[in-house]
Amino acid sequence: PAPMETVESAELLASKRNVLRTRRVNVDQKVAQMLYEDMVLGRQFEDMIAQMYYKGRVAGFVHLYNGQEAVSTGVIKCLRPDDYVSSTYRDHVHALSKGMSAREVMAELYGKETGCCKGRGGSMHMFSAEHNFVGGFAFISENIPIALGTAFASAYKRDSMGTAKDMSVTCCFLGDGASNNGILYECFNMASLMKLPIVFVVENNSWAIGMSHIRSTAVPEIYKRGPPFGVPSVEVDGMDVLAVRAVAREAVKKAREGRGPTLIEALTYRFRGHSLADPDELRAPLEKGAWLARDPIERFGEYMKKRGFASDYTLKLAKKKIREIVNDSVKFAESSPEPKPEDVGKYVMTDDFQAGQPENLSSEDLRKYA
Amino acid sequence: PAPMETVESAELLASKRNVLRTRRVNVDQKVAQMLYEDMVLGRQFEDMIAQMYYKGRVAGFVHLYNGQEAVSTGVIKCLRPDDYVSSTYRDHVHALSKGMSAREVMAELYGKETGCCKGRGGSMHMFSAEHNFVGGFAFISENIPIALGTAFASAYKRDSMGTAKDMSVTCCFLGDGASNNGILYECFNMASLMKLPIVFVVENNSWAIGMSHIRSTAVPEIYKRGPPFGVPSVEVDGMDVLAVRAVAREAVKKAREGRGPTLIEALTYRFRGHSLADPDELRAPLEKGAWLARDPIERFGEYMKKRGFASDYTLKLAKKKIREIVNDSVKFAESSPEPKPEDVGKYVMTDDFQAGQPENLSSEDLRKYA
Amino acid sequence: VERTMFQALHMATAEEMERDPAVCVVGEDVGHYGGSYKVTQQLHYRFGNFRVLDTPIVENTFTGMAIGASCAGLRPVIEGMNMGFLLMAYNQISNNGGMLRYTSGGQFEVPVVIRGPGGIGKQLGPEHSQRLEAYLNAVPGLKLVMPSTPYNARGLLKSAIRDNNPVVFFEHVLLYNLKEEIPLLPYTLPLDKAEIARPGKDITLICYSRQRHVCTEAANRLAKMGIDAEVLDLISLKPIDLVSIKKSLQKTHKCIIVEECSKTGGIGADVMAQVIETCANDLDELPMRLSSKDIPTPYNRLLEEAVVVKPEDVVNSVVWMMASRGGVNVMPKP
Amino acid sequence: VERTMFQALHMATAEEMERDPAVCVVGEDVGHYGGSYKVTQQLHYRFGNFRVLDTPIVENTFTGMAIGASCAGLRPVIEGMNMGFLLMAYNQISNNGGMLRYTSGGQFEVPVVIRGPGGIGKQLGPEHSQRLEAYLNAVPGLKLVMPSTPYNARGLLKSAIRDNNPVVFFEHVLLYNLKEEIPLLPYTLPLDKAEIARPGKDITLICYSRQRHVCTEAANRLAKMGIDAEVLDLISLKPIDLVSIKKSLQKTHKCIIVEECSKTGGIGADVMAQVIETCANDLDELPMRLSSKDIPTPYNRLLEEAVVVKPEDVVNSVVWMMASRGGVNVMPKP
Ligand SMILES: Cc1ncc(C[n+]2csc(CCOP(=O)(O)OP(=O)(O)O)c2C)c(N)n1
Ligand SMILES: Cc1ncc(C[n+]2csc(CCOP(=O)(O)OP(=O)(O)O)c2C)c(N)n1
Ligand SMILES: [Mg+2]
Ligand SMILES: [Mg+2]
Repeated sequence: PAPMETVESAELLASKRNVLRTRRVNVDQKVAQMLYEDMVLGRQFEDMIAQMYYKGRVAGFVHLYNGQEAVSTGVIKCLRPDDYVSSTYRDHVHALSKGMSAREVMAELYGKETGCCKGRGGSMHMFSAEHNFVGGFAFISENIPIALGTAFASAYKRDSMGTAKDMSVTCCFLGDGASNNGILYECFNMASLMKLPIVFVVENNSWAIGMSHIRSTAVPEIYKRGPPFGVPSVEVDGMDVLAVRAVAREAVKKAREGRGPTLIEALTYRFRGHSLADPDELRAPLEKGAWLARDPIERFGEYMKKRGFASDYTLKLAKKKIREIVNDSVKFAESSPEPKPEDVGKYVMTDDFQAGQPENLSSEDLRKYA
Repeated sequence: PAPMETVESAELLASKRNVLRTRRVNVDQKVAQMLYEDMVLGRQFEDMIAQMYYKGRVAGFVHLYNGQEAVSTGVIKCLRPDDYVSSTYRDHVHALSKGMSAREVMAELYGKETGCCKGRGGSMHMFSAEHNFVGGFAFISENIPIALGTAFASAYKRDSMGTAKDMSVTCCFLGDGASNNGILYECFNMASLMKLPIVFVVENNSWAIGMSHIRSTAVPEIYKRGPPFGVPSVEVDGMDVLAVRAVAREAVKKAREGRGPTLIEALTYRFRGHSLADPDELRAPLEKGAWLARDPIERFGEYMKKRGFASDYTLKLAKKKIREIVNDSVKFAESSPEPKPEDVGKYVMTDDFQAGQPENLSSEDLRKYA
Repeated sequence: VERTMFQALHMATAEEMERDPAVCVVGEDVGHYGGSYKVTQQLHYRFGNFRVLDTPIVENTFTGMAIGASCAGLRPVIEGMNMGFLLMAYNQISNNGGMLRYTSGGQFEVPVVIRGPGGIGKQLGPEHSQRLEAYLNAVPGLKLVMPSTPYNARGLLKSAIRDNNPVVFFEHVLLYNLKEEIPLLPYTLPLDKAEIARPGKDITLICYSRQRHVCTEAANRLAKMGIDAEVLDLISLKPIDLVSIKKSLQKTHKCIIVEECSKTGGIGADVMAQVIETCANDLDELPMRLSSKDIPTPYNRLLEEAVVVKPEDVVNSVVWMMASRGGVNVMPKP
Repeated sequence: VERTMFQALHMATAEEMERDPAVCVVGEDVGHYGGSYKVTQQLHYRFGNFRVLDTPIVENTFTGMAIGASCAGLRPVIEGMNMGFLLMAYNQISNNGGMLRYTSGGQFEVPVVIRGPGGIGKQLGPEHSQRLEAYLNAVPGLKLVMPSTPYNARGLLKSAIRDNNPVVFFEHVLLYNLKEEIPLLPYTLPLDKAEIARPGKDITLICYSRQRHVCTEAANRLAKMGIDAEVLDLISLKPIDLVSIKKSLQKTHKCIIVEECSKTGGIGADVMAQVIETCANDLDELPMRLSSKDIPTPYNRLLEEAVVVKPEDVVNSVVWMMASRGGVNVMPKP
């Protein structure tokens, strides 16, 4: 069980559009280390992918997560293994935070048979039945109703099947661009009506490929759009892992207890282009610089040092430890077998139901038909 | 030009869910008569359709408008002929208010060649190029982006083509059920971003077939959903034609002047089942009774009498005059020819562009290519 | 017991919900209202509002939700109030219904049934008369099934619910009130087997859904003219039961494909191509297609009739084909 | 001048926008970003943000908006950043793009072009490798056009923009950088005419889009083996140019249909059915289809390759067909 965490007093943080009052959770050293390592894993993993992409080992459209690590770590590290995460095409780091191994994610990026989706999905389609990661969706907003569905199943299992004591929570990630898609509001409404255990997390990184949030969105405060659909909403500094963790913990707890959905708008930034194919020509250097200065990993490292949780040396050690995990994932992916071309049709269909077997009806059942 | 109208002082009205402060416009006698006649036309036309449906002259799914007349009349009678109206499957009365003749609407319901759509569309698909009525759409919410499009064209013609001095306004009608569909919020956002000349009118009649608004909608106040998408919103008593006219006039004026969209939520009720095939078993008699007592036509008749605009006798005369129009439409439809079966494929495609003609380039044009 | 089609579908749904608590129904007005064609009538009293879920009018969302729930172990039956409305859910049906299992490398199954009324009814106009089987046929991963009688509707729907693949189950608006004697006790039927609706030896009429009845009527008229037509009801449009087709063609050596969807991009094109590819040797006439015209279904009754295939069209074509033996329009020997 | 395909499309768009102020572009990142494949690059400088409209990510809405605008006199070109994304807009494309003119009794025309990249690229995974031509083929009222070279891309797009019917214009991701010498001065090309990409007399390869190049390569290889294959690029998938097909078949008497969409519900089935119906007398072999497998396109390179038709597949099939003359799989004479 996670160690007790309390919430610190409000702290003023500069954000890109207003001064944000954010509470942070107070974590102990072990939790802090876990959070730090998870963020570093995310960062190093993505940097490695970029290398492998330019070497031609990884292909397709590849969207990296650099800069947004505090959101993935801050939210997903509040979850239980049986909780669900639903992501977009920018999904590798969410997958790692959820506990999927670097090996299976990297191997998927390589398209290998050992990848989580056996090489069928690739970068934009990470899935894991073991880790309730559903999934990796390439189309904007299509993951939101899917997430509503896993949340619905949790509530259903408790209320209509009695097979679950308490509810698994679903965290659904989406971007600022996706937040203009109407499906989100359909899902808000339904989640609220049924008090489903779901947390919507908008990672507002100000850009949707080349479309700046301000140009695409009449009212840029996304968190204002939850309440008219019955979804309590909160804005948070997405560059501060403890601030994210604070709001996520509350939202997850509330969801699990059957008190319904929450929308978290996390203000963040991607440090790289939209995808590895994006020339990234539209974002101003000044803007990028301002956000780079707020690197969530660096900042959290400083915080840990200030709190006496770490030293430069231990942080370096942590990074080295992670580097090995990442290197190992590459080695694993490199040495893994390709899927067999003759198996290309595997997984399209599953076994058919065999009809016509005599129905096994109890005599009680039979009486019903009499 | 419409006679001057002023806005009356606030009046308290009972509504189904809260006490609504509504302003009414102050109209002169001629306008009052016009509004009254339009509502009576809507009512009598629908009642006639019901008769013809039960006689087997009109077929398909037929959705009547009884009870909601104050909305159609209150909104559409503020429009100019070049303004656009976009409606749903409950479209006959909107079409009439927009100036389409009872003959062409009735003939369409009969499926005759003289119908506005030459019998191809039927009840749910009224269209008129002459009256900028686009259209009759059978699928929930699909008319909303179409309406956005006609509004976009108005703004585009003024700003990018310079072919229009001022803008035609588009009024887009939808129901409470449709308001849970996300497309509406996509359109809100875009209309607001571009300050398009559009007025969204939600006719909240509390029911979507058998789904009560309260069961389908986490926050039942639909007008609360405009502002987070940049659309100023107002709630109005949809049983009071002058109240509707007051808000509609303002919204239309604002739209025409390039000051952007408005959402009007009109609280109203349908006096009949969802369609003529609906047994209407779920709505409580008490609820129906409460709303029937607020019949917009009766109420407005009383108001006219109070203001000295009409007497029982003149109201009866008006009704009689309208009855003749409706009867005439039936006669017209009955005696109109059926479309010819051999013409069934007409109107699927229009003439192809004939490629390969030599391009007529001026010498100036040619210089560009040099 | 005698049951209409909608009653048979109701039985199937109720039985499966009784049998497996993971089975639930999702859609517009499926609960309190009982479904627009009464297939889920009163089920909410028996199974609760949660298992018979009335949704807002959000096809893409509730379809996606059902698919997500199926990934998490439920077995939702999605009702399209009219199948046409599910055009709004096309993305969820194709990308996630059809492809999610594959994309995830087989990790997640999508045991949903997507069912509801479709086809050309009585003057419902262009948007309410759609034949989505033609629009969805190319989506990988889906099974497309079309019942045609109360008997097969019940058995097929039960199998569809138990199948672990996504099944799109097309009911025809004009068949809901068709009555038939069906067994009292529950039964299941294979999703992928065609049915011989009427055996015959002279020519095979390959059809599905309501056209089965059109063909049967035509066959009865043909019988009076001494022509013995076999009516083969595909039942499964995807995959097509080529084994049954071949068997029939080995007997009749001739076929006409009769469909309600329009010709271009229709099911008939697929059947025709597959028949040519696998049964050419069994044929001594070129197969022929009778389809609806490539036209949005008009509202007017006469126009609507002009669009679809009627029994007399089938009769005429059969007579023509039987008479043309040795005629010109035949594949020449190389 | 030498131009790539994306440049040719850019020229066509710019020229038409210059020529007619009612022509505008609507889509995601078409403005400031210049389009995901640079087809609309810098046009917003020339024509302003309103005529080159960057939209939020709302495919159904912006497609519907463009259709509505077209009813009011504009001529919008809708760019799907990837055609697959327009699955989200399926309802607007089919009900309103395809059917609105008919439903309104011919009162409103819908002169929109819906264009963008599609097809199987390089390891883009199941969702980004879709072939919507198969999904949209059955929708009445649409024209489906697929350019295959810079030359025809420019002339066809210009015609599509001027046509008063809705045209879905499918570009292939892998062809954008194809280079070719094209005329300096503007020209238009007919939307409904097939192109003989390579004349030949022994067999006709009926194909479209990228498969034109696959077939041409195959034909070159076949030439070395003494087989003279004609490559017929359909250009228009709907309607199909049967006149050109028939002319070709009257010469070659044999054909293979090569497509990138998967076999079931594909374009090939339609072509095959129509060829059988109208050209059977011209054939001395049964037509054959080479299609992608009925599988969502996998990410892995080897699997992806295993899904599509390659030049060697075409070569093999042609050789097989040429050799099998008098073989067994032929329609017997009655
Ligand atoms: C339905 C659909 N439309 C368009 C796209 C193309 N696309 C991919 S990412 C993207 C921008 C998304 O921006 P945002 O939601 O802010 O997420 P971010 O990339 O910033 O994480 C777009 C338009 C898509 N994948 N799916
Ligand atoms: C996309 C779509 N889904 C479902 C329907 C079926 N349907 C027709 S009317 C209706 C209820 C609409 O209610 P509301 O929007 O409140 O309008 P009202 O009928 O009350 O005028 C439904 C669900 C439809 N026509 N289109
Ligand atoms: Mg973003
Ligand atoms: Mg309503």
